[in-house]
Amino acid sequence: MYSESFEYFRPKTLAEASALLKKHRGARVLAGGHSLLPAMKFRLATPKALVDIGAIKGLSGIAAKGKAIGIGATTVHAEVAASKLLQRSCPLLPETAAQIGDVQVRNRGTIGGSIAHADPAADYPTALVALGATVVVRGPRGERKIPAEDFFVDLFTTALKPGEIVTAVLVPVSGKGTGAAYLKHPHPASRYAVAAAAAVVDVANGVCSRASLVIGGVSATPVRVLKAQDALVGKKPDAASIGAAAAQVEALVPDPMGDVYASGEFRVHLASVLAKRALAAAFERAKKG
Amino acid sequence: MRFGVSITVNGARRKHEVEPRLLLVHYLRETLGLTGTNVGCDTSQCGACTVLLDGKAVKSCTMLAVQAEGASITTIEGLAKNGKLHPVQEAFREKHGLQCGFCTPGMVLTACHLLEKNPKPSDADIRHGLEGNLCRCTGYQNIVAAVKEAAARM
Amino acid sequence: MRYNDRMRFEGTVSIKASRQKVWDFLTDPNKVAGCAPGLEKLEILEPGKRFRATTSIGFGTVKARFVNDVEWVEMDAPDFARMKAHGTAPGSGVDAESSMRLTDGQDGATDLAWTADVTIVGTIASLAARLMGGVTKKLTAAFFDSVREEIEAEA
Amino acid sequence: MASKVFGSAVRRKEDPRLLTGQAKFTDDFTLPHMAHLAVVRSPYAHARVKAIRTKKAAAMDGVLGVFTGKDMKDAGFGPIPCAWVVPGSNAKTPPYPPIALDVVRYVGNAVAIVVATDRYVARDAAEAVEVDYEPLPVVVDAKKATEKGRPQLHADVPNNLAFTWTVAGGDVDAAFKAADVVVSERIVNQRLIPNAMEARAALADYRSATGEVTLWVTSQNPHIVRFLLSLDTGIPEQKIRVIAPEVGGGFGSKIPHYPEDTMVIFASKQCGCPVKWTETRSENYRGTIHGRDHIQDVEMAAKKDGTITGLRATVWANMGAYLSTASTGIPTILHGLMLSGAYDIKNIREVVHGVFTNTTPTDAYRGAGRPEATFMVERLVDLVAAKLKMDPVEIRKKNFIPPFTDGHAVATGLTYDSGNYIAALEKALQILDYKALRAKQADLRKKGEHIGVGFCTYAEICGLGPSKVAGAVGFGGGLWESAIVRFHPSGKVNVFVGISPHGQGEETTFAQIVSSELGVPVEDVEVFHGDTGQTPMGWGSYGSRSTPVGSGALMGAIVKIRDKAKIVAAHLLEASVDDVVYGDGKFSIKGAPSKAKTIQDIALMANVAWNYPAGVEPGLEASAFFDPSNFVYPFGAHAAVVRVDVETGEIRLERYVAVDDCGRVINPMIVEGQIHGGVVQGIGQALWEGAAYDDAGQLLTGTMMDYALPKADAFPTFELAMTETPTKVNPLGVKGIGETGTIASTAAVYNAVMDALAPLGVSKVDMPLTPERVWRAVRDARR
Repeated sequence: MYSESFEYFRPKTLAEASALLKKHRGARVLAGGHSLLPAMKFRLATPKALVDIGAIKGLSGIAAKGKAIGIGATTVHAEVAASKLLQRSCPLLPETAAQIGDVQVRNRGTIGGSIAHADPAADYPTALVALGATVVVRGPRGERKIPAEDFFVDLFTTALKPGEIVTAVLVPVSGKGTGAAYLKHPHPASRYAVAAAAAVVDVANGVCSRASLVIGGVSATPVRVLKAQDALVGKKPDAASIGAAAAQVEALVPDPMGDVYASGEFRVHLASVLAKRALAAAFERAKKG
Repeated sequence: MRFGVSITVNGARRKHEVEPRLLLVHYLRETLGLTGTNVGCDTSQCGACTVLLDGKAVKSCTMLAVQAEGASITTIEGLAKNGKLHPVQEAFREKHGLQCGFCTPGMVLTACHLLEKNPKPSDADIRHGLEGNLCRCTGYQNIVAAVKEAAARM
Repeated sequence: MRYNDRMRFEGTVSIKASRQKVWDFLTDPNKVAGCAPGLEKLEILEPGKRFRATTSIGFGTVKARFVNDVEWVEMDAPDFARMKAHGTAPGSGVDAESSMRLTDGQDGATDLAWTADVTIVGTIASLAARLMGGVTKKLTAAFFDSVREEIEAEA
Repeated sequence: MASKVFGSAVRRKEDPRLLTGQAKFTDDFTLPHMAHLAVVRSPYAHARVKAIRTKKAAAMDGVLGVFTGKDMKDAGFGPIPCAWVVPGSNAKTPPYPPIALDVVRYVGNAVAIVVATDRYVARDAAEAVEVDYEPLPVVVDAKKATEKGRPQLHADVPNNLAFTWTVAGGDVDAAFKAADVVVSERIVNQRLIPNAMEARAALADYRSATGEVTLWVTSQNPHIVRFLLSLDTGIPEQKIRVIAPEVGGGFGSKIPHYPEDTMVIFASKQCGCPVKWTETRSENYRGTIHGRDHIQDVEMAAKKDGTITGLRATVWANMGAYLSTASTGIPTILHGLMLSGAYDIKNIREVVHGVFTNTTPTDAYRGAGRPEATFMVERLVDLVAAKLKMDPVEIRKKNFIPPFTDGHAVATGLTYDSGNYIAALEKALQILDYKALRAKQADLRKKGEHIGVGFCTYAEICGLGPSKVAGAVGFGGGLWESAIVRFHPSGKVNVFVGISPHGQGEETTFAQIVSSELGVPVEDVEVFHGDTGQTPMGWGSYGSRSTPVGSGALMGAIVKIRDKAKIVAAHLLEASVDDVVYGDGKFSIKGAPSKAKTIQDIALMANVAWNYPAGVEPGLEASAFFDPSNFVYPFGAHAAVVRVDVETGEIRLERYVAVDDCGRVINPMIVEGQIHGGVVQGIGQALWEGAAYDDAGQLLTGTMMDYALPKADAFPTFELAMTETPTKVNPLGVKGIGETGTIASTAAVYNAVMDALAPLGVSKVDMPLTPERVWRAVRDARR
């Protein structure tokens, strides 16, 4: 299939890009294009104009920023997956990036594009919410920093306001005693997450001091399993406490998404199994870290 | 609306005015007549259209030609030098890594990228590295053998 | 592998307005179409009976432009109405049947009970199967919420 | 150097062009002044077309024409013929107009076509064609479609029954009455999408001055396409040239003659320019045939000792909305006649209902009918074994037809050519180290791990086939093959064949045969195929027939060349023809090997004819036709080892052993490649693949994002071995190998998964074995 015609702009600066978005109603930002172009080819997205941010300097790259690591919006998944800095300081993110799509998709798809598209089956949102990451956006009124948890609003819908562009993602540097894991059940065809779980835990003196568990793929946006915290914090991470935490998943999503491959009920079940395994892996890593 | 692009394809600088919606794969196949790059799907699954964009394997059906501005692209036509097959191409022939040959250009270019990143891959590395390329004929076994063979030759 | 793609949604909205007022609003294409998500264009084909609405339906980046022909097939003022809609988009179609029943609610409000049966066919049905239920449900609910807001704003 | 005919892994002649991007597939052709065609397709599975408004589309820049079904009909383009109508089945063949005339019957049914200067513009214009539909009730399930009160697709086909066909041998009811055990099962052999990596394409160049048309098309059998086009386009056969250039896989999906073939010819005629249509993948999923789709109610009877005594089945075969080219032969001849499998089952009866539904038409897909038969038999054998607490290996051994070389008649009426089933199974067991494997399984079970071992010991029918049988079973053509061998003055050879390979490597296999049998190096032989303007009449490549039938024709031509070469050699050596012997590429005098002429010497002299025997025609060229005396029956034993994660329902394939017997092996490298590919396709059916429709007839697996094809990382390295039981059906003793993998592997993997789950009480899960289905089955069994 082929997309409808559109106007195309390749600004050199963010200000220019914002202005173009404001001027052309119905314009969309084009980064890697791996979420947008497939939809456009099927005419399920028919933007009148595309603003390609690929030529804007400084939007790509990974660098430490104080207690956080900043990842530029147009940084491709392969770069995140291979980043030594991230592997050291925030290993959950490269682990997640390495599971997105396939080699070619990872070579071209960007973190900013992925999260701005907000596909409920995408991988990054789940991991970013679990990490407590921050999304940096810039628009006509300047820069805003949005917690990942507030950024994903609904199906394909984010907290971005008209004219705003994702410029970077900030993830916290994980300290000693932190362990994390991202597990997914990929769709056998698309490799999107049918269900996913991201766990970030802190262990001090053999006791869990923080547990962040988020599941993805089952509903419009990532779901934080708040009660997992209660089941784990202050306890020794063992099969019982992990099982109790993962068991919270089942009750959490009253109306999960389903399709011909996997019903909502099964997605929730998978998510709970993945949650259990992700927590176990995260605690294992925390022990080693 | 047309947009000017300047792209280096198989070492030669090419300049054209193209419609922004023109996919890179159609630019290669129809504007340049490089029909070795094939189209096997419309959802970025099959990998038949894989080309090397600044050395990295990408799916040319999920990219606009205008996005390749200033880039350097290698297609299957650009791989053999002076009539001599590239070691990956040689290995595919040696190990019978192709049957109908439709997925082959994408498969070969993905394999080139894979070996560039990981010169001594295990079977598992190869199988994982080819997850973005579908082949309906070979059952992959001889493709895996071919990539291993290429690694040994390179 | 078979499963039913016909989607049925229902809900109730309490609107702070009289039954007649709600009825008048809902049966005025200019007003009701204004509540449709992503309305781009409205044409009256047969006053009080048929209209055509061009809407961009979807969420965020994923949206398809539908041309919908809507017809009131049953009107029992000011209690009950039923409409049928048929829409087309590139390679896709949608058929919907919606009913609404108005009853007096508390404190002079009107309770609007609605149902919608929606069948989507073509590219969208197969491409976005995973998302169709959620999208349609949310959009339908959003429509009736918008109806409530608009009527209450008028009042 | 001449090659050996058997056992040489000659590297493929096809590869250099394919590896460098120089091969030309249909969409790679661009002709001067060429236009593009796009098809407007119905989004409804069943609807009356009330109006088609083309004005807006026709007015768009670059649009050359917009046409409807009526335009095609008025121009004399008739319905697409069904070319296989099985006799004695009361078959109904309602017309299949290339563009729907008043009713659309499946999602993807064409309603209009647009011709434009550019493919993007053609798509824009297709989107601008407005069609008013009146939706009609829909039926997609083949069994339901035959019930009273269901939607009717065609006016003159009551209960949507396209045909009912019965195969019977022995006294099946008596066998069931006398049985010690009976097992019964409802098997759904799900609908699959063939997914040749190259979707379809067609390019027509019609010349009004001569009335001739050239059609480049992705086909497995251009001569059949030409024949059928002459019936529906009204253009006489001699004025049609059909070229199948490089074809990117077929798997049966490129056997049929499709509506688009005639559309591009019609459009080229109307617009006065060459017209090309290239299918997109999502279009392929709706407009190109699907395969399988059986609902099977089946029972097997056995004695206490495990002797299988009877098989009884009723099948509802989903034909889709229309009868595609070879469709009716698939669930009947190629399925029902194979129900004895590798066993001596004396009493068999099956009734097959071919049913119309509001779905894409079905037709041959790799294995075509035989996977549906093999799965049925192999699953039931395991169920009987389970009921009798027998090892699945033991029950197979007990029921195998004993080794035979001169034909064995089975209850369905077929006579298998040759077989040694026990040998193949023994070899597989040895590779598996079966005893140790079962011991390991028992150990793991104690630890709560679930691994399973599954078998499929198959026999299949291929190498289609004797033409008189083709005629008797209603196939609308012959099933013989042809070859021309032409020597040039320089001693180089061209071979022209009627088969039309598309990935199977016959350019190499056939060159290898010529090389070995006539003493020319492989690189001196070029094989041409797939062009009705260049190659002799032939019936194409499908049903694993290219090598078994095609090589018969080639050998016929080779023998003629040799006979003639002997005459020329005798003349040059001044000897009597009877004294000339051939060996190692040389024609020499008996007893005096130093006095010899090479085939190259003879080719030169035959072509220049300066010093030439009187009364002998110049030239060294021979053509031959070959009609085999029987089908061929390859067989083998496949075994799978799987691990099931019962918590998530995920299945991991740990080992796969394939022992196949395709008679004598010409090129082992190519044969193994065919097995690898076939095995993966069959495993695809067991684990991932399945076309799903909703009740409204919408294809829910409408793109490659939802239809799961096997990927490289899902497989271990397969362990292959061969046994060799030659056939007497053709000169080289070869059997087909193109489909065996697909026929065997689905049942092997399925049986392995059921073996893994057996301790949990699970014995049935519908295919594909998705994690959810496995998880549910385990959960329900535990309740």
